[in-house]
Amino acid sequence: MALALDTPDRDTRRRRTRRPGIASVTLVPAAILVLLAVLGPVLVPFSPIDVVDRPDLPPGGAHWFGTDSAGMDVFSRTIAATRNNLLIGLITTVLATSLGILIGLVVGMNESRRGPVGTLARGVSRALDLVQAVPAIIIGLVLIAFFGASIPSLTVALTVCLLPNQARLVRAEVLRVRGEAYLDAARVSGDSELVLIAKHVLPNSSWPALENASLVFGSAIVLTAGLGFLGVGLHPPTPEWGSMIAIGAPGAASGRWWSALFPAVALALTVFAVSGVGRRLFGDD
Amino acid sequence: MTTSALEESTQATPTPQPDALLEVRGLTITYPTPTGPFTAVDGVDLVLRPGDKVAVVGESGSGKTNACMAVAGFLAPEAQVSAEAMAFAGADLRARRALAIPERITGVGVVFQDAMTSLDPVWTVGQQLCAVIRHNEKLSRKEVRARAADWLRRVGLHDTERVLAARPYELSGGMRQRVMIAIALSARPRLLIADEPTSALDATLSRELMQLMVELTEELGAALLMVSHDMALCQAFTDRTVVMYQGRVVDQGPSRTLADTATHAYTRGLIACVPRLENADWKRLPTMARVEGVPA
Amino acid sequence: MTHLWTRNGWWVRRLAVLPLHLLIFALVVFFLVKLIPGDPVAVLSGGQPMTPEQYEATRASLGLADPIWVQLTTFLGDAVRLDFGNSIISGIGVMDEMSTRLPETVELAVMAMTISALLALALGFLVVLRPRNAVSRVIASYARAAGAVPDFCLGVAGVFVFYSVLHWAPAPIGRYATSLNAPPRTTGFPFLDALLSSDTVLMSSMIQHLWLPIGVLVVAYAPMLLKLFIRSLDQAKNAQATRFRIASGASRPMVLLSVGRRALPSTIAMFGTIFGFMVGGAVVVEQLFAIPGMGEYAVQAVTRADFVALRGFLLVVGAVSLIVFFLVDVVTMSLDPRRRPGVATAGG
Amino acid sequence: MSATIQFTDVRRVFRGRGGAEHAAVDGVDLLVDSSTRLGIVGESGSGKSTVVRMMLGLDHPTAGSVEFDGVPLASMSAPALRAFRRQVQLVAQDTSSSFDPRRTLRDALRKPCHNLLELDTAAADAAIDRTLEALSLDPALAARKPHQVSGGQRQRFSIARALVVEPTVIVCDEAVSALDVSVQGSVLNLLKEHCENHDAGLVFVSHGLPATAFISEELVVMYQGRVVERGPVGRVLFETEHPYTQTLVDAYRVTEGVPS
Repeated sequence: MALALDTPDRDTRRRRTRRPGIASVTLVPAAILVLLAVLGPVLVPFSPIDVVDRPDLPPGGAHWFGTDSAGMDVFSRTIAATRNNLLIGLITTVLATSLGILIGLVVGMNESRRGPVGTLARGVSRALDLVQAVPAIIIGLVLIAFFGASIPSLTVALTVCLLPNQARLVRAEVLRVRGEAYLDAARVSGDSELVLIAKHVLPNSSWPALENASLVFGSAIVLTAGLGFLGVGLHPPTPEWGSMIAIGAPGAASGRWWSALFPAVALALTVFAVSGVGRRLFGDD
Repeated sequence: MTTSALEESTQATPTPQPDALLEVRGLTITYPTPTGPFTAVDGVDLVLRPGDKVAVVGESGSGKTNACMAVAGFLAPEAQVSAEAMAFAGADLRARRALAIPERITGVGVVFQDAMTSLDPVWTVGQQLCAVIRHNEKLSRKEVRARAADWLRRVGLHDTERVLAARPYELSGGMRQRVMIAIALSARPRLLIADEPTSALDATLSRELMQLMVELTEELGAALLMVSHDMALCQAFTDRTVVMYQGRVVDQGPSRTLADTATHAYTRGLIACVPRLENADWKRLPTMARVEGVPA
Repeated sequence: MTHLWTRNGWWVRRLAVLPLHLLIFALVVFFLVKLIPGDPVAVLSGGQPMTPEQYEATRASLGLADPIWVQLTTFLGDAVRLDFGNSIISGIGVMDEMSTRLPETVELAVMAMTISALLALALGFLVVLRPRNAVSRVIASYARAAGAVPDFCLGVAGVFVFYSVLHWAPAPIGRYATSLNAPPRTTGFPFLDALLSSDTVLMSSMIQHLWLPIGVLVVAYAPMLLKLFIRSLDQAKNAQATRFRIASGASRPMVLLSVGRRALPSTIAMFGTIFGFMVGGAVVVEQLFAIPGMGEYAVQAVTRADFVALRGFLLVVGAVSLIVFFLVDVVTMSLDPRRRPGVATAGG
Repeated sequence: MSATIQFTDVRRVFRGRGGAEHAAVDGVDLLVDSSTRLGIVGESGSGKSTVVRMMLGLDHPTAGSVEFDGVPLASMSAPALRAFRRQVQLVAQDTSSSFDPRRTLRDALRKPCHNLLELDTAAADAAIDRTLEALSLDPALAARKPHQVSGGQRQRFSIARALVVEPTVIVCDEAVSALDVSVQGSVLNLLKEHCENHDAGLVFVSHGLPATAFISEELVVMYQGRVVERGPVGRVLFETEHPYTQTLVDAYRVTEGVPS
């Protein structure tokens, strides 16, 4: 457009300003979570992986959250599971986001090239679309069948599930940034293509993936729990929210709500807390 | 006097004007910002009679677009508008409902700068044009179609079947702009607000389209309120020019003689600064005393 | 003729790549499943000791003795004839299982998605047109929290509240009371079959059994749609094109229709993704409500290392997803022709 | 120092997504050096921007050649390209996107100093401050991000980025089109003054005829990818040969109120 509108770019200015008071409050739950993940196993009153009492005891003085159908302490298990679930979520988010940015960057910069590099880039781009055609939980199931259920294998499986979307987000942004005038200006100022990508394209096109990272984290946690719920996640008695909910589900149907409710609440709170962090870091969404 | 009516001084009276099509008095628009309210428009008066052709000129940030969009009802929701009077064809515009999607002020049409973004990309030209005609006139399907083709011919597009079936992005820039003018006028507005209507176009096309727009509004008996930064264009195609600077009206007068009658230094500077063909051989261009970038 | 092609070429071309995508998908599935560690023969024998002759015979019966490209062509050739082999555990044909399970899952997904889509459409417009309304605010904040409460949490909570406490829902077992017989099979879609056979008892039992799982899916997935639709509507509403529509004098319904049409395509794309999710991913809800569907089959195949069943399952789910993606593409491309291949939208 | 960019029968073809080919530039011969101020006018789509990109080695011809001192830009080695950029600099069109929004203006200005002049940071900053002062810009503004200064100031920074290496040819692509008229004049004066005082060549590409005519000595008129008319400014404006040039000149005559 040749001419800017009368109104100054008020929108961008408003988006940059934050209300510090409200913002820091959203960080508190996340801080508590991290604390629990680190200290949880030390704090819990009972062993989270052993039968400690009679099964199906309702919440009370000895067992704050009751015991599950095997007789394990729900409170200890819920707290102890924080570490496993958060760890998987965190590693998955870091891997999926950094690999997603890398792939998106390489694909986006080379897609319109002629020759084998361009063809390969376009192929990867289509492949990313195809992977998205398969529901994440199915990919998870298959990959777990591959490697067996462990924290590293879960992390790899979830990274494969969640990476394509991150890569696509970055790719779309790279395609936009690639046409920006400041890239030409930097070329004229003597930057080589590599410097250009590292200093200008990367910082300006990775924000959608970073913004989406909290969602990836949430998805990773939910998917871990989902696989646990289906019985293909971490093997019991390893404390993990999804398998705890699965074990508690039949009980909930017959009125013993506690062994499913508490891990479910923990799961939901975690996802909320993380999206709070995402909002704090990356604006209103 | 910081604000001044559009009317010549002999006619400027504070009393309501019964024959006015558009009457705006003391229009003030402020936006809340983190550093306190920002006043975009500060006490602007504007009176238009049927058939008037008026230009509002000014540079970016002068408030000209804000003032005119306030009349059309298209300001951002956070804008705070106040006015002593704001009426179109006798209806008080201040009483309008604030809706998430604003309603049209009956009788006011708008032409924007960029036809590419203004036309709806997912509908064909025919669908957009017919939707307007159908809503404003009771006609049969066939008559609507014929009227649409007729409008296209009036804006100089003779390959009507192809244009009606085309979507905006399939047309050239000039054709799109013509289509936008046709659609804006097809509801027979009594006032056409043109916001930088040709700024994105080349000089030759720009002249042609301004000519077309002026002719068609005259044919409809509509008034034209044009917003522009291009002094030369305003002088050539409007009767009166209002000069805005920092949210206020600083000068106004007949367009053709504004260069001679301008009282405000800013207006005189604005006229002198424009590069012209006849000063192509000058050593230096005249510039405003206020040079941007120099620390105050 | 050329006219016909320029008008319809875009979706014909899109349709033409569908088999290619399916083929690529089939290849990936074949090699992926091949790579899974573990010996199918050992799985089949259940750990019983076997003589080398028995072992070889079993291997040959599974087709594993052939060279890999023979296995591949056999697999692809069978797949084209919709023969996905027999489960190595149960011996039941994968296609037979699929033909009963797929319609059941698809039916569940269609019902849940239809309700979700209608809700998203209505609530989206409500939130965008009446942003200050108290109801709108509640809906908007729920939509913003999309995905925070996973479907299985909602499911467990739903079963506890509506079955165990309130007794509004029957026990979460199956899609109709165990005392009733299955409807006569005409379409394979149970509810539709019950409807066609005018079996009112069966139908009411189905409604009683299905409202909760469908409700869970809707509550879990509708916010994702709604969140995106609200955002797209907001963008479309504030676009210059909307202003020009209003200013040029189009009717109010036309303005809303125009806003909606510009906002829908991205939401429909999301709709496709979630639909694909549900076909494979109603897994969790099916498991919880003991509804025999695709999900249950997948879990069995994985836990029992049944490579034939897994392969067949993946192929079917992939095919359904790819077909849904195709339909979604066609709908979005007809709503917004700029999305059609070969359409250049740059100004100039 | 000789610095000559020679376009020989240059053709640049773009392929649309449907496979249709479109020649944005077709059979253009041009000679650019430090001895003259050359204006290129034409409407949007006439191929001016493609010419600019090829002139700077950002794009290469499909046929014909663009050579700098006899070496084709398309096959230049990295050091030769740096030497070329040292001589030929760009003032870009869109002030709002010609600076990386995440970096300060000083960062952007240091780039040519580091890459092309091989100055260390202190020397670069000194050179930058000198250039900014010559352009009546407060060096303190350089600490800001591009969106924190006005459009006019940004355009001056864009000019400063080009001038800081003291090039022999400055290429301006619609350098004043997005500016308010009150700023346009001063920017044009500044460019003209610099070229006169430093014996630098200028290529001024724009769709605005009056501004181009003011700043240039020679005028090239482009229409649909081809050069339709060229000559000294006065000759092109007042003894017009090509009908397209005539409509262009007439368009300004009418809006300026001068009867044609």
